[in-house]
Amino acid sequence: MSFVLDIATITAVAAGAFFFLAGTVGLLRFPDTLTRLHALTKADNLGLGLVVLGLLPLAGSVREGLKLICIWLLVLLAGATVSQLIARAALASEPHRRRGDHVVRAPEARPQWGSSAFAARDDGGPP
Amino acid sequence: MSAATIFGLCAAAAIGLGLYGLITNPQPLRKILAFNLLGSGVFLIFGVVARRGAASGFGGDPVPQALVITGIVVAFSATALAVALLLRLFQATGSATLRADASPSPGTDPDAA
Amino acid sequence: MTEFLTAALGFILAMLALGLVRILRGPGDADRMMAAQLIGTGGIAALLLLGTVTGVPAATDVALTLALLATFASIAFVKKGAAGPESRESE
Amino acid sequence: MTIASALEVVLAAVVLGLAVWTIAARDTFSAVAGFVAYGLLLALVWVRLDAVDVALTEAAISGGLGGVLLLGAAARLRTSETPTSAERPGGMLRLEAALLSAAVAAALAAAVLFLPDPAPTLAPAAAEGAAATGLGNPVTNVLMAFRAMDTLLEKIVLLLALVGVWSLAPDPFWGGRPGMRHYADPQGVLAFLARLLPPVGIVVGIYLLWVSADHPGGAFQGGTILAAMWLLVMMAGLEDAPPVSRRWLRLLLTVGPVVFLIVGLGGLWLAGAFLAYPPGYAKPLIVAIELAMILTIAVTLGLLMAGAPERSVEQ
Amino acid sequence: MMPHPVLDAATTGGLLLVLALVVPLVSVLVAFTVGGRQIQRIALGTMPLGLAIAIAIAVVVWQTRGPLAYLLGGWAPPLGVALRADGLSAVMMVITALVICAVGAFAHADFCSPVGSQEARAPFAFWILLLAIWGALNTIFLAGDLFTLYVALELLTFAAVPLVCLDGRPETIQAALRYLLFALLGSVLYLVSTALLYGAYGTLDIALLALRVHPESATLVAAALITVGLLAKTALFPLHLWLPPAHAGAPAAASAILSALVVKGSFFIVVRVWFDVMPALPGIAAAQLLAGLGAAAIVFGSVVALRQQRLKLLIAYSTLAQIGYLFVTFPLAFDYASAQLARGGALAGGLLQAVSHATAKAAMFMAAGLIYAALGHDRITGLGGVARALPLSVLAFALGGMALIGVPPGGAYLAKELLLQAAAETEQWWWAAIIQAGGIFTGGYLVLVLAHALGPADEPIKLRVDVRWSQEAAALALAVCSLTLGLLPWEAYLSVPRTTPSTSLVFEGLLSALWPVLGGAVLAILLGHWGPRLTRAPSQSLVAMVGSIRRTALVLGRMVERMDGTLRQWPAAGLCLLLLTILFGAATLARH
Repeated sequence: MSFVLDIATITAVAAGAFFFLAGTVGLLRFPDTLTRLHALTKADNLGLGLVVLGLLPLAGSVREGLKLICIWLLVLLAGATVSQLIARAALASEPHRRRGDHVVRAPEARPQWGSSAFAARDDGGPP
Repeated sequence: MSAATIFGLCAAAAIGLGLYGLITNPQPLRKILAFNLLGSGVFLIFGVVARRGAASGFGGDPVPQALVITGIVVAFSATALAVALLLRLFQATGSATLRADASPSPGTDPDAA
Repeated sequence: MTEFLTAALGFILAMLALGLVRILRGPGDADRMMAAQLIGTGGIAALLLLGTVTGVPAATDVALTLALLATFASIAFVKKGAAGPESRESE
Repeated sequence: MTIASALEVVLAAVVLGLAVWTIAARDTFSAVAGFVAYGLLLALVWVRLDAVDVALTEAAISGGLGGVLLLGAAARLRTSETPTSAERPGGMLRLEAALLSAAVAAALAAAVLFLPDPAPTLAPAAAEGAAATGLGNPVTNVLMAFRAMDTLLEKIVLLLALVGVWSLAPDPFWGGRPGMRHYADPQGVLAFLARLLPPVGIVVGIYLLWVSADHPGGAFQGGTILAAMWLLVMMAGLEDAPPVSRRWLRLLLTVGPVVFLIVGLGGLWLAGAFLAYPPGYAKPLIVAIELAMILTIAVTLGLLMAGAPERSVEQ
Repeated sequence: MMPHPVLDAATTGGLLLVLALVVPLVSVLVAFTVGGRQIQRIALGTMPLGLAIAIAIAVVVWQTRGPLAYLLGGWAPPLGVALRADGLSAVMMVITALVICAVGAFAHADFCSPVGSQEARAPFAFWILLLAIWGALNTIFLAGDLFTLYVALELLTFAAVPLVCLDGRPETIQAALRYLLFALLGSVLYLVSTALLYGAYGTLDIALLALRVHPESATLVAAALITVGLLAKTALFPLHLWLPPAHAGAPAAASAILSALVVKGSFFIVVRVWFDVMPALPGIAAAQLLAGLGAAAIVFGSVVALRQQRLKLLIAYSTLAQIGYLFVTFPLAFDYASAQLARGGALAGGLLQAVSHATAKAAMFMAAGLIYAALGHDRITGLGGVARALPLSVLAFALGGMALIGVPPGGAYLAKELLLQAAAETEQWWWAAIIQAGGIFTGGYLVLVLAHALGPADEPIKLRVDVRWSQEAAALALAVCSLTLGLLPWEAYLSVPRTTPSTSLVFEGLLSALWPVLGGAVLAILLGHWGPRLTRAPSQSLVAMVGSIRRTALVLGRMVERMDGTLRQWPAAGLCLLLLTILFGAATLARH
């Protein structure tokens, strides 16, 4: 049993680390603020989720486990809303940079979409 | 190398950087920032001292740890007061400089008479 | 197990450092504000791993605090930085 | 080098890199952003040093409130930056400053490295004293019992900082509301967050206070989180800052130290010494003081962030 | 009186120590909560109580012939914190209480909430900050733990900084910010040295540290850092960049407190650290360095003071010089036989100088404030006729100045005697010369101001406001107090030889006070600003003769002033701070 759990932990944490790698690569390679922003939020949030998942079997008690999940949910919530605010601030300060369709969408978007598929459209965007 | 050694060196370096910034940067806000850096270096030294004194089943000596908490509160109060003064100065004069001769400070020009 | 988690922790820290370098170089303030976001995710992951590795269960409480407050500075930035000193802007 | 110390070296390097950035960055705003990241990462260092109480404080202050304070100031002072930069001292002077700072830092490093081994410690004494108070968290014991005087004075320091900030108000607005009124779209993202996050924050803040008797936490850490939540509500425009002359506000600002002093003076005849707790009652009394304190700390920190009164009550 | 450590027992009268801390703090809290127009009443009501407690402590110290002690919370050091009161603390506490009461009486008129308003900003801040300063100072005088001292020191700074900019003028806000930032730099250095001391000895209790301290790397670095950090807070030359604008720009009552008491707080901790914590550590070289800075402070402070055009700035620079005077004590207190600092006559002299300066300087700032308020300016060349318009204020100023010069039976006179005696005993004639020079310089700016004030008015003076007699009385009372301090029975508190004041001795003393006045007159003529008055003097030939010497002196004065201006730039002061740290470290290291 413990062996299975260990394997689960290792797999999840390794996957989490991979997503952090992906997030950082995105940060380094993506051309502008907005694309970098969501590379950061999407990939890293997923990475954190996987790390939390991996650590769950090691949590000492149910309460500890619940706390871990709470942390992840909080990060998701705060991250999603604040990244929207940052995106708007970026647009407000650099309106000349990008005028793609997603720019119009972003201010209307509600936090509910959290970490939705926003990535595909941006990746090919012009620098 | 133990954790205490590594972070002790780190703390000394942070203090050195803070001193340099506090002395050379002309902007008051950067001085406040440097002060905070300096302070965090000092707190780290307390942390190292605490870590070295781990005993009786405690991971560190609780006394220096408690001193750090008090120190952080005091340093934060100082930062808040300094920032308030700075913003008020900016509001009143439109500039934020600490240079003595930049504002009409009395008595700096005794040879005029 | 501990070795693996420590290695993962070191790896995430390295990613964090790389990301910070990119972010702090700007060009805009918005980029720089992402630093807090980055720590809000990567830093918390590192903290949780560190707590497990060092056997400090209370590290989750620190992570909880970070999760609540790490993004907090960004909000102040949006309020104060984006539309001038008056902080009167509507969203 | 073991993998653990390799990790420590990496952590120290990242933290130091951010420290260098904080000092060396040309732009003040990015320096502050670097410092906020530095403060948040420092929490990791504190966990590594087995000082979770400090890690909590550092995370709450440097990452949360301190970051808000400094970033807000940096954004406001943008326009003053260029003229002031012209006052930068010459290269020779900077070189001298660098050399002397390095020398002082080196002396400090040497002093830290050559501290006596085995290190003197009060941990055994603190463990022994814990029996008298019945509290499991040694740091809370130090703060609330062994060195209660420091904690009491520190609370007065906090109050005085607030008096100092308030004393900068323009005379006509004395008694008015601190800072600027914040406006935000009541249906917007920020308002959404400001409705959702505070209940969670309040629970976490009180949780940190509640566990502090036996686990890391405390009134200051909890109070900081509460203050942050209050600030969030204010920034989202959901609530306005209260006028500084309100009686209930003054009461909240002093209730913590007042309760502390009352318990301390009560100790004079119930326990034989100022700031002593009667045997068997230490734990409930300390929890009572911390409950009063968390209110005072939350309100004080919130108002410290809000600034001096600068508009009348109606505005 | 050697301190004997009281480690694990509270003594009789220890409760008084608690009261001395708690009363001002309770008063702060109550005043803050109640607010409104009651604040002033609460503050004024606290003052007699605080004074009574201070006097009671002094009486008990005298009766028991030993330090009082109290263990807070019943926890003995090193885990707990002890309060201790020895002779030094008792003296400082009583004088502090006296000055606070006088300033309270003085400020009563300036800081009352205007009729009709519920609560006004300046009175609210002033009275609360004044009480907080009192609480902080009492903690500094009583606390037996270096970290408690740190918190008290910060409390003092936080209470002092807003006092500087109470009137809200931009230049005072700048002065307050400079003060705060430099003081914070000082306190960080203090804090890091407490960390090192704890790391080395596992305690911060002063009495325990005194038993455990021995020369090793951490202690040496800590000693250098703590000294320089405190010097920055005390504004000892060349770390004085913040002092002149802060002390000169504050309202009169605040200036009096800042100059008389606040800088003494950090000075007192220097004394505690050097004499009580590590008397054998610094060695004579470091003590000479400290006194060298003091001597430079006397010369720079006095010359720049003589060159000032404004009265309040003159007094602020004179504070700078007087701070220097305090630090000349250290090498004189060095006992060559045991190779450590000893609590002898020199320390008593230094402390007496501190309390004399506290009372005299408060009186002078209050008098200057009254003159400023009445005339609407404080240009020294425009003071003509003010002695006739405000005789009591000018008298208070003159008496305060005379007390500082060292006219018997003033406290400064006794201090000077003790220091000169110590200089003779330790064969350090150069410090004796500096001490004499200090008196002459003080005479210089006193003569300068009085010559203008006693002179005829250029145009008829019309006073802008009526000066209240209570304010003049407060200033005068403090000045008289300073001038009679030498008569008190100090031997119970400080190691002062019991002397019976004979008339011949007093006569001799008066004669010896003549030299500073005469020498001061010469200096004042050479360096001061005289406007057109000098050329209108009756003897033209004398002016011609003096003229050439004066030109040379003026060139020198201008040079000193320019150097002072450079040193008051932030980077220069910062470099001095680091350099001094290294020098102190090296001086201490060389010894071991």
